[in-house]
Amino acid sequence: MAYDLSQEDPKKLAEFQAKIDAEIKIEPKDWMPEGYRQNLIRQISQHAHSEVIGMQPEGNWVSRAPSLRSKKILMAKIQDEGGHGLYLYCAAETLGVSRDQYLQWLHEGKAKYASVFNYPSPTWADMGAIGWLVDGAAIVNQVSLQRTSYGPYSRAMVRICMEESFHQRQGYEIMDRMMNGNEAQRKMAQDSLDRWWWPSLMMFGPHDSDSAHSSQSMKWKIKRESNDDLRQQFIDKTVPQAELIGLKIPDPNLKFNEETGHYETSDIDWDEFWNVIKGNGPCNKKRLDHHKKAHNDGAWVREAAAAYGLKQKNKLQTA
Amino acid sequence: MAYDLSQEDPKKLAEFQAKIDAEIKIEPKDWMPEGYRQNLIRQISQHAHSEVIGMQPEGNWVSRAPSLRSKKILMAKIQDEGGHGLYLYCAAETLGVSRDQYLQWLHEGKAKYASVFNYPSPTWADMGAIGWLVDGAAIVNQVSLQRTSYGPYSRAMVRICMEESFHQRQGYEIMDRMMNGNEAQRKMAQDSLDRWWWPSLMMFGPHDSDSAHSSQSMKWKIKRESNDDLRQQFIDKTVPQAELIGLKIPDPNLKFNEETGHYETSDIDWDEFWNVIKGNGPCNKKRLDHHKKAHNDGAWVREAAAAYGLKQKNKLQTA
Amino acid sequence: MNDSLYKYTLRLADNGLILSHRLAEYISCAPFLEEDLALTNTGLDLLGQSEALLKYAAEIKGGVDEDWLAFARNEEDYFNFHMVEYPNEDYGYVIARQFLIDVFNYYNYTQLVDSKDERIAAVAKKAIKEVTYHLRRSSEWIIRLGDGTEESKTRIQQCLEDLWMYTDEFFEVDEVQEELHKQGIASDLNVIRKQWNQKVAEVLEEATLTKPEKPKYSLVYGKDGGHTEYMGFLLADMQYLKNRYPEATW
Amino acid sequence: MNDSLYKYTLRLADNGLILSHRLAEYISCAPFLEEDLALTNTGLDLLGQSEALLKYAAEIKGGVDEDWLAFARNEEDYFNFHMVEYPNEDYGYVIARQFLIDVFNYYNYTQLVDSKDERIAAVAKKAIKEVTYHLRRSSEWIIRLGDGTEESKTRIQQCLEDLWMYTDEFFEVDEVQEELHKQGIASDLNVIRKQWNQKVAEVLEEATLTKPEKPKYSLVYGKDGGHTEYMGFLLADMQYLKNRYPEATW
Repeated sequence: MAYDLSQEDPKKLAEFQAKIDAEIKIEPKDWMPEGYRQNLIRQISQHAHSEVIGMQPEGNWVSRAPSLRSKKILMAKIQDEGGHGLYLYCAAETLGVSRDQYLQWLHEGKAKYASVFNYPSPTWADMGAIGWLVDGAAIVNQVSLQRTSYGPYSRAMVRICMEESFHQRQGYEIMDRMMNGNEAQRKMAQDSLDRWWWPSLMMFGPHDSDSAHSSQSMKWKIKRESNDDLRQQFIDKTVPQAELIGLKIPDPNLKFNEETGHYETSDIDWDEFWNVIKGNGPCNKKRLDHHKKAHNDGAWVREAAAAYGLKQKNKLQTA
Repeated sequence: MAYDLSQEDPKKLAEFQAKIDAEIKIEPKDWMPEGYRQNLIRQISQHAHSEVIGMQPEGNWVSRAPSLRSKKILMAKIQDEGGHGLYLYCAAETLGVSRDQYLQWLHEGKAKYASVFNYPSPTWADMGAIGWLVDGAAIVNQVSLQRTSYGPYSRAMVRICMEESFHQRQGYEIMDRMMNGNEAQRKMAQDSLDRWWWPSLMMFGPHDSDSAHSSQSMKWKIKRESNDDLRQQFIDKTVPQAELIGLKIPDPNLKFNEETGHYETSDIDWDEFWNVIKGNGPCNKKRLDHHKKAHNDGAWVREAAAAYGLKQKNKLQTA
Repeated sequence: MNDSLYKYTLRLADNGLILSHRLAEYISCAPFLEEDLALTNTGLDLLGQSEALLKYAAEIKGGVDEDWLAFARNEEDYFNFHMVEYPNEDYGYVIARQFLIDVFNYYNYTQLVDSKDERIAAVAKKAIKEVTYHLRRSSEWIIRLGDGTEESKTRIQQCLEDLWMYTDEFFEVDEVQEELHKQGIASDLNVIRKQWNQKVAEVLEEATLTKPEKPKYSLVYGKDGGHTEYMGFLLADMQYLKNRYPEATW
Repeated sequence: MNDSLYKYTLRLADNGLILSHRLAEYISCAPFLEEDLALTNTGLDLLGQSEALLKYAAEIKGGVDEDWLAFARNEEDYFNFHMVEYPNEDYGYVIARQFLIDVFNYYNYTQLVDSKDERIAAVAKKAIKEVTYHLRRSSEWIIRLGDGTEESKTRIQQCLEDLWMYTDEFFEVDEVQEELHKQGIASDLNVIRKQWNQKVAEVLEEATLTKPEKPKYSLVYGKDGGHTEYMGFLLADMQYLKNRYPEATW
């Protein structure tokens, strides 16, 4: 929803745009047009929710991890993602909205999370594909966001990118081991790539031409590169990695363009893209219900912690 | 708790005893001393509860049954046991107490169930041992109870015995197949016998000398044979069956006495016996909690059925 | 091998196999004893239907038996509806899941009685009696809960809302269905969709419940081997002994 | 092979292996994000301790590695406490289970730091820092819930009552424990029982909770391979891939 900039004080708006153009970070205390704030409220909270909801498809396999090493790596990885969620909720709170409010919007369907997590993870190979492809796509996006104009968000991205690349390597290693395993493991790895390839391309969002938020957020340097550029970077990086370990990208039209130096792919199935965004993916309901249930089942614990905290404070004051 | 017979009308008591001695069944409408009624209330309800609680250790493996045939047989067997529970609750209700009241006593710990079901069923071989040994012991008991003096209980026993022997054969067949299987299956079968042998002997209760209810219920022909006689019948029948398929009875002192024509065994570990009866067996809490949970979780369904029934009745009356 | 016939037979077989598995898990958990026995009975009927169909599928495939098909396939080689994978959260879900499937089974087997494939027709002839009873039983329960107490109406309505998204798959027509329907072997899912909608509407109306609308929800259905995340954990239990002792017979 | 040392090492290893498994299952289910991360952290510590001990046990046994021990044993060859098999019914059970184990781990590892077996002593030296933190964390939660709201007091009291029967096993001394204690390798469970009772009493008092009494409840404990019925289903998940693809490495 584009905000009516004409309502804003032109002088402040000009100063604000000048800071942006001069690559000066905007900090929580600084003046900002309402549209800028709302844009970030939507984007940072969605990013935070995605990290937390993303714990579920991987949590689905942590109890069936096939080795001590892979179990430790997966537990640590999911824990990192939860930690990323924390960084991002803190960044989002600097915009004047509490985490409870953000969670309420999520539960009411008013806020979203990355719709790639609405796909199921039916096999162990998905732990490889999610690390390699989904985290891989997220990294391309987050490296670019390190240069976002809003200070807290940019700093959160710098910290997250350090850990995220580690996750991508772990995911790729799972695929590599499986492609060097038995016939069943190779088939499982290829099947997983077949299911996750297109959803990871969809993570970059619609073509810029039909992306509602794109242009304004580019102007405000919230977003530094276009959806299609970022997607292309991901494709060019990932296709050779697949070929290196004998995996076949599920796209008959995939070919390398010598002149441009880029891979060309078929277009994305945008019906599926919008269908899953609208809430009709395989796991939309399951993910949200799971998050709501954990939140509601935990209310008594949060209330107890608050009540206990109050009692201690009162004791301190009266002591 | 022995009832004070001296309170009873001596003439009626004498007529009642004459009927018992003449092997005439006592029916719900007939006069009976309060002690007789209370003894049956305790025994039949305990028997009914045992059939129902007995569904849990077998339900524990129905989702891991290893073949379609064994899954069908196990499901049908558990269903039969539930059906036996129904016969027995009906018989118990003829004594003037409702099933709800019996269930409440069970949940309050005032009524018991066969403490053999307080042992866990950790392996598939236990489906064999429970059928062969536990149902086997129950059959010896129930064949004798077919001649119990209380009509409804005796008739219930006749129906149950027909199905029960079928279950014992199915249990024995599982053990037989496993003893003809691989090394792991043979070990699993022997381990299962080692765990269930003594608990099934305990099913016959304490030696008659120290059984609180025995003598009075023998006089009233509620109980037709002593605990030790019934146990001996079971031992003599079962030991050869074990040896036939290569299973070893876990009792170093087991030996056949040529003169008496009976097997002699070590004595039972009565500490363990009373410990489990008192509620300290491995699964006492789990079995009862499971039954309570199913009952409490189902309250809204029972209430709805009752409310709906009432609405229909009212419609009929006003129509 | 006739791939389409093999897959179609497994679609029918696996619905019974997985739903009977869920009903087996619910043993000793029902609201009262009579209902526990009745649900086990439904489970036994479905398991019996499934066994006959698995036997047939094993013959079509060759080299395997019905136990191998039941206990040794990879997850993506099972072709049951997503609906039957839904866990036994409480009695409302168990009976709502049952009702929505019973209506389908009733109209599907009614057609399959006349299937050109005698094996499938034979299974249908036996099954039609069973599923007719299943349908009557679960319809009565939907009505009792819908028109029972305030609490039961709210709860059963919510269960129907939650499970509704899984009903779309019942009527998905793909090349396998079309090919076999043309040969007079498979049922006509478009006809069944109408009958199903009509019957469900009737029962919900008598139950004073509202009919949820139907979002198309999944990209890959169970009918093509794409399962919900519930399936893996179900198979971990069901396949445990087969996986651990592959050569053993029981 | 030194049977007693092998079994004693596995007793320590399996407590960490199975409890970390339960904590892994609880990922994304905690009352709020920070607690989710903290519990996963505890799980990672325990899994790390377990891995080091499983490596040692594999060396003692010979011919197997720590992954085989973790994922391929028969149920009766695992020697963990029954307590760690208890499912994550809700947060109250997760934190009560953790607290009762943390107190034991703290005093047990405090002694094992001086174990005559260097490998066990080495694990203890690393673990003592971790379990000290675990104990502080879970004690604080027992106090918060005990002295929080009426509802939290009632609920955490019930969880402690339900789990109390599993604590007896912690202090069961059998020949294995005695033999190794005499050699200065294993800890003195009688001393630990007193320390445990005292610490638990302290925390419960501050939490305004009552200390349940302690029925002796089982005949065969996990320490001797006799498990609760929860263990089989846990292993069905944990061993799934190992059972299905015995030769595969991942």
